[in-house]
Amino acid sequence: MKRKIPVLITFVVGSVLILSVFFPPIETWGEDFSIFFDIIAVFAFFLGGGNLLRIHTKKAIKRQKDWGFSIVTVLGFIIMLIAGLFKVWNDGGIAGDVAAPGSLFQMMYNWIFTPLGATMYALLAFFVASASYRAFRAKNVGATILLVASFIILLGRTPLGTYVTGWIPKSLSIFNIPDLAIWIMTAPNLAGQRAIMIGIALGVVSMSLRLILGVERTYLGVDNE
Amino acid sequence: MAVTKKISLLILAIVIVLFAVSWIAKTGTFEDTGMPLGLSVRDGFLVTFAAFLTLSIFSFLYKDNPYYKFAEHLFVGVSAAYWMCVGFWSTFVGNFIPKVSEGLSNFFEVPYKGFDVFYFIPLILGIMLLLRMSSKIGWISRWSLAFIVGTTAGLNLIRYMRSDFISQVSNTFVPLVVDWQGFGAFFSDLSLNASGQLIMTMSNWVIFIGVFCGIIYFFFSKEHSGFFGGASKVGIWVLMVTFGASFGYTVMGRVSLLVGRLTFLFHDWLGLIN
Amino acid sequence: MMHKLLIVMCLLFIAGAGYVSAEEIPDSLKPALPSDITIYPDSGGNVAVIYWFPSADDGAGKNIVTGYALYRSPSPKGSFEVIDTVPPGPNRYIDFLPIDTTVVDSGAPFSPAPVTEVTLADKDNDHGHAVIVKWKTSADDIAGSPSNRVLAYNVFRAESQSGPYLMRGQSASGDTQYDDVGSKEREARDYMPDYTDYYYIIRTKTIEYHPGHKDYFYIVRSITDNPDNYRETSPLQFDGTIYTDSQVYGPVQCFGQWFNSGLIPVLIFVICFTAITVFMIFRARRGAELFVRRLAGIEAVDEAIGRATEMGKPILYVLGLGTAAEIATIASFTILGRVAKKVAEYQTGLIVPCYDPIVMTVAQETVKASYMDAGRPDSYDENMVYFVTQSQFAYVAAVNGVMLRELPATNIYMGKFFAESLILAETGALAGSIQIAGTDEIAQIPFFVVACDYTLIGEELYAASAYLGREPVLLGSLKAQDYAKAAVMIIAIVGFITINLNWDWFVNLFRVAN
Amino acid sequence: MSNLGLIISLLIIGAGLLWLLIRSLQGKEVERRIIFLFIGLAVSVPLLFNITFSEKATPIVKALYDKIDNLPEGSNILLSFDYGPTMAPEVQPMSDVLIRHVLAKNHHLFLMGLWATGQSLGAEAVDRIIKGDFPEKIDGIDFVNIGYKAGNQGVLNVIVTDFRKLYATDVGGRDLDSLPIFNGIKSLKDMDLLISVGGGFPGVKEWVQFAGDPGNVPTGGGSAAVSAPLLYPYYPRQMLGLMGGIKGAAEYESEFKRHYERFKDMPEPGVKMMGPQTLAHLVIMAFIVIGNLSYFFGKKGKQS
Repeated sequence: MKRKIPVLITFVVGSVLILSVFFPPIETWGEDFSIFFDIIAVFAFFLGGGNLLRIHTKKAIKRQKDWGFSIVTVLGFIIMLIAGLFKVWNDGGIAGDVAAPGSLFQMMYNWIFTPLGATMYALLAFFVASASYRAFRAKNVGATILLVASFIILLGRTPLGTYVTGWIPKSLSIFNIPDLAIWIMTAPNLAGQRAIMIGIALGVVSMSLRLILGVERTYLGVDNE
Repeated sequence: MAVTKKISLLILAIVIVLFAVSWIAKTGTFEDTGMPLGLSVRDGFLVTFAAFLTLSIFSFLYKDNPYYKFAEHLFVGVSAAYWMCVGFWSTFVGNFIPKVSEGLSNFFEVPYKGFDVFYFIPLILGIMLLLRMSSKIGWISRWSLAFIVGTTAGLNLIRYMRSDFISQVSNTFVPLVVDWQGFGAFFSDLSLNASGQLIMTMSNWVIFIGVFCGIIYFFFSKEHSGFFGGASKVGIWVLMVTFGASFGYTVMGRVSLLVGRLTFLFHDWLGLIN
Repeated sequence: MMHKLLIVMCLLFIAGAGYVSAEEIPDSLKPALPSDITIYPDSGGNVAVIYWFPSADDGAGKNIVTGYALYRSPSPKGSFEVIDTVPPGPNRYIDFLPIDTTVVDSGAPFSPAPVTEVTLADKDNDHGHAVIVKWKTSADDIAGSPSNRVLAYNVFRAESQSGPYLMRGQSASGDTQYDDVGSKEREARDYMPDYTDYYYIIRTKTIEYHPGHKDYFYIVRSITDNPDNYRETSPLQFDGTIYTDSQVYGPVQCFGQWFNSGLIPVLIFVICFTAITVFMIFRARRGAELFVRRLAGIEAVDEAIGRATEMGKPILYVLGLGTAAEIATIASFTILGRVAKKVAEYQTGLIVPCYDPIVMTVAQETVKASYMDAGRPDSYDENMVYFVTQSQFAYVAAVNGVMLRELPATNIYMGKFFAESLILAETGALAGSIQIAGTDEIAQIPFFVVACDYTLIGEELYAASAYLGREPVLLGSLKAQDYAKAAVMIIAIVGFITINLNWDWFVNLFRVAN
Repeated sequence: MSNLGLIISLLIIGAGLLWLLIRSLQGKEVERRIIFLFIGLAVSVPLLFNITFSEKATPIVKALYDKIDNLPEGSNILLSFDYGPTMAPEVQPMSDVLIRHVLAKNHHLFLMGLWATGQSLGAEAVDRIIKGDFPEKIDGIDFVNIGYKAGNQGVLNVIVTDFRKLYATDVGGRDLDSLPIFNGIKSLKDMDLLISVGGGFPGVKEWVQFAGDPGNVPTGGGSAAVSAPLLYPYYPRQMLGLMGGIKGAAEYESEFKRHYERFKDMPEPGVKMMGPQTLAHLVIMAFIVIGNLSYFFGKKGKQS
C-alpha cells in the first residue's frame, strides 16, 4: 500500500503527460504541472530552512567545533529572511518588488550575496590552471589527444595563434591555428558532443520509461511493510 | 599553540585596522561626490565589506582560514534565505495565491485570477511533503515525490525524444561530398570557408564517423573487442578531442570572471583604474 | 574571541544600512490600469476608436476606480489635454479628431487597394480557439521595395457581420497570413469560444496621411475619488495614416482537434522504444542471460569505500545541483543507495550535503533504507544527509569547507553539475581524496575527466543505476537502449545514403512539425 | 611610467616562468600556490596597464550580427537575460552591444529573463545603455522590460503560446495591453528574433528547445564560453548564430563599431577584457609545457 500507490501515481502522471503532448485538448497540462512543481518546491523550502536552522543552532548550543561560525549562518539567514518576507525598507510596501532598490533585501543581495558568489565563481580561473598543469600530460594516447586538442584551442583563443601561423596562404587556411581551432570545435568536437547527446537522450528516455513503468524505484526508499 | 594564536590575533588586528581605514576613506570619496554623510557612511561600509568578503574567499587559495569560514557561513545563511524569499513572493504569492483565495490575493495585493480547483493539487502535495517531519505518517510524503518524479519522467521522455534524439540523429545526415567541382578544385583549396570543399567534406566525414564510433563506445551489452573494440577506441578518442577542446575553450570564460572580481577590487574599491 | 568580533561586524553592517524615504502614495494603493487598450482610426480616419477592458479595481479588487480620464496630445512628450472622462465599466470611446480642414486636399486622395481572396480556416493540430486568416496582398503592396507605401495589415474581428469590429493584431507588409489565436480560458479577456461565427475585416495600412491628418497620442488614466490617487498609461500611439478596409469575410468557426498529427514521428519512436524495452524486460524476467560491460567508475566505488574504511575517514557524496525533477538526480539516488549500503556494512562515515530540500528528503529516505537493508538501522544518523543552501556558489563554498576540514577519503559526485564541477574536483584533489564523478551535463564532463580519477560519461550515469541494481529488469532496459542505438546507426547510414542521393523524403520523416 | 610598470611586471612573469621551466627539466613539480600566483599576476597586470587587441568576427558571430542588421526596421526582437551577476562580467558585454545594435536599427526591443537575477540586470541595462545612448527611445513603445517569472523552461512552454498567461504587466507594473509595443504581440511566435544571453540552465539551449523549435522563430544567443561548444550542434539549423564567451562579444563589438560611426567611442568591455585573457592563456600553456617536461624528466629520474 505504502509503496504501490506512489508507483501508481508516477505511472498515471507520467503517462498522462506523455499523452498530453499528442492531444491538443490537454496539451497545456504540461505547463500546469510545471507550475505545480514550483509551488510544491516552495513548501520544500520550509524543510530546507528548518534543517539548516536545526543543524546550526544545535552546533552553536553544543559548542561544537566552529560553533561561532554557525551563529553567523543563523544570523545571516534570519536577517535576510526578515528583510525579504517583511520587505524591510521597501518603498513599495507589501506589493512592491521584493528586490526593490533601496530595500534591505536588495542591499544584502548586492553587497553580500553577489560579491561572494562572483568570487567563488572566479576561483575557477585559478583552478583551470592548476588542473591543466596536473592533468594535461602525455601519459597515453587518450591523454595526449586531450592535451593536444586543448593546447590548439588555447592557442586559437589568443592573437598568438594568428601571429604564429598568419603567414599560411588562404588556400591552406585550415592549418592556420584560429581556423584549426574553429574546425576542431565544429567537427570532431561536434561529433563527440552529438554522440554524448544521443546517448544521454536515450538514457533519459529509457530511465523515464523505467520510472513510469515502476521498475526503478530507489527514490521511494523501502519500508517495513 | 600560543604563538599561532598571537599571530592570528595580530592578523585580525591588522584586518580590523585596514577595514576601518578603508571605511573612512571610502566614506570620504562618496562624500566628495556630493552624497549626504549618512549615505556615504553606509556605502563606504558596504563597499569595504564586499571587498573584505571578496578577499576572504580568495584567501582560500592559500589555505582554509577563519576569514574564509566567516564568508562561507555568512554566504550559506544569506543565500538560503534569499531563495526562500524569492520563491515565496514569485511563486507562492505570484502564481498560487491568485488562483485559490480572493482574500489572500487582496491581502498581498495581487490581482485575483479566479478560483481554480486544480491548484489544490500542489497545495495538498506540498502539505504531504511537510508531513515528512512526522515520523508516523511521514511515508505519505512519497506521494508527492511520486508526483514530481512522474511529471519529470513524462515531460523528459518526450522532450529528449523530440529535441535531442530525433533532431540530433537527423543532423547527422550530411552530404558525403560537398559541392563537387572536380579534383583540381577539390585538393587545391584547404581553407575553412564556403569554398573549401575538401575541408567541408572532411568535416562531414569526421562528424559521421565520430558520431558512429562515439555511439559504439556507449554500447553496454557488447564486449568491446574486435571491430567493436577498435571502433569504440576511435570513439573514446573522439570524446577526448571533445573534452580537450571544451576545456581549452572554457579557460577564457573563467579568466573573465577573475577579471570581473579584480576590476571590483581595483576600480570600485581601491580606485586604481577607471 | 575572533567569532564574536566577526559577529559584531555583521551587526554593524545591518545597523549601517538603514535608510528610509517615502512620501508619495505607495504604488500598491494606486488603482490598476484598464487592459487591452487598442486605438485605431475609423470613418476614413476622422475619428479614433479607443477600446479598453475595465481595470482590475473597477467593480472588483480594491474597487476604487470611479472612471477613466482620456488625454490626447499630438506628440508623446507634449502636453496632454483631457478630452473626456467616462464612467466605469467596459468601454469603446469614439473621439472626433481635430482635423485641420483649412488644408486643401490637392489632387485625388491616395487610397490603397484592399486585400483580396481572403480565406478563413480553423487552425490545425491545436486545441481550438484559433483561426488562420490568409489573404492576397493589396495590389499596392510591393514588399521589399523602398517605394512601398503599404506598411501593414490590421486584422479586425467581430461576432456579427455588422460589428463592432475589434482589432486583433497586425502583420507586416508582404505578409499574407495572420494567426488569430484566442484564449481557451472562459474567464480570460480574449476568450475565443469554439463553434461561434466570426467575421473578419483586413485593413491595409499605408505610411501616408491625408492632408490635415496626423498621429495622436493618448493617455488613459484610472481615476479615484482622490484626485492625487490615479494611475495612467504611458502615451499610446494612434496611427492616423490612410487605410483601406477589405469587405467583410466570414463566417468562420474554430474548433479543436483531438490529435496532433504533426507529432506522429515522435509517437512512433516512443511506441517502438517502449515496445523494445518492455519486450527486453520480459525476456530478462524469463531468465535470459544478459551481458553488460564493465563500468570502471562504478567498480571503483567499492574499492574506494574499502579504502575509506582502512583510513578511518568518511565518504563525501554530492548529488549535484539538480532538483528532484531531474533524471540525473534520480539516477544518482540509486547509486547513493548502493554506496550507503556498503558504507553501512563497513561502518564508514558518510556525508551528503544537499542543494535542494526535496532532494535532501529523498536522499534521507534512500540512505535510511540502505542502512536498514544492510541490517544496521541503529547506525543511521539523520545528520548524515543535510541541507546546505539552494544557491550554487554558497553550496560550493560549504562543500569545499567540508572537504578541507573533514578530509574525506573519497568524494563521489553524481548528478547535475554546472560551473562548480571544477571547483569541487580541484579542492578534492587538494585534500588528497579519491574522486569519482558522473554527470549528464555535457559542458562539465571535461572538467571531471581532467580532475577526477574516474568519470561516468553522460549515458553511463544512467546505465550505472541499472548496472548496480543487477536486476534483470534493469539490465533488460539497458539492452533496449543498445537496440535503439543500433537503430540510430542504421538510420544514420540510411540517412547518409539517401541525402547523398537527394531523396529528401527520408530526411523529411525526421522533421517534427509543431 | 605605466610602460615601466608593464615592462617590469612582464619581466617578472617571464623570468618566473623561465625559472620554473629550468626546474622542470630537473623533474621537479610546481606547487599549486605558485600556479595561483602566476594566474593572479597574468590577469592583474593587463588590467592595471590596459593592453587591448582588435578582433574580427568569425562566421557564427557574423551570422547573428547580419540577422539583426538585415531585419527590416521595426522588427520585434526579444532579448532574454539568462544570467546572474556572477556571470555578468562575461556575458554582459554581449547584451550591451546587442541592445545598442537593436535600437540603433530601430527595432522593437523586448527584454525579459529566465533567471531571477535577470530582471534587475535588464532594468540596469535600460538605465545604463538606453537612457544613456538612446534618450529618444520610449519605454513601452520602442522597448519594454517584462522581467522574470519563475519556472525555467516552463515559462517558455507558456509564453510560446501566450505571453499574457504569465505576464500581466511589465516590470513597471503597467499592463501589457496598455503598451503600444505589445500591440499585436500575443506570444513568442510574434517575434522576429529571439536572443538568449546566458550560460547556464536555463539558457540558449532551452530557448532553442522550448521556444525557437516549437514556435518556429529564429533563435540566436550569447553564451558563456563554457556552454558554447554544447550549443554548436544546434548551429546553423536550430540556432542561427552565437557569441561564444568574451571573445564572441569582442568580435561583435569590433564588427558593430566598424559599421556604426556613432558608436565608435562606446565602451568595449569585450575587447578590453581580451588583454588579461591573452596573458592568462599564455601562462596556462606555459604550465602545460612545464608539467609535461617535469613528467618526462621526473619519470626518467625515477627509472635510472
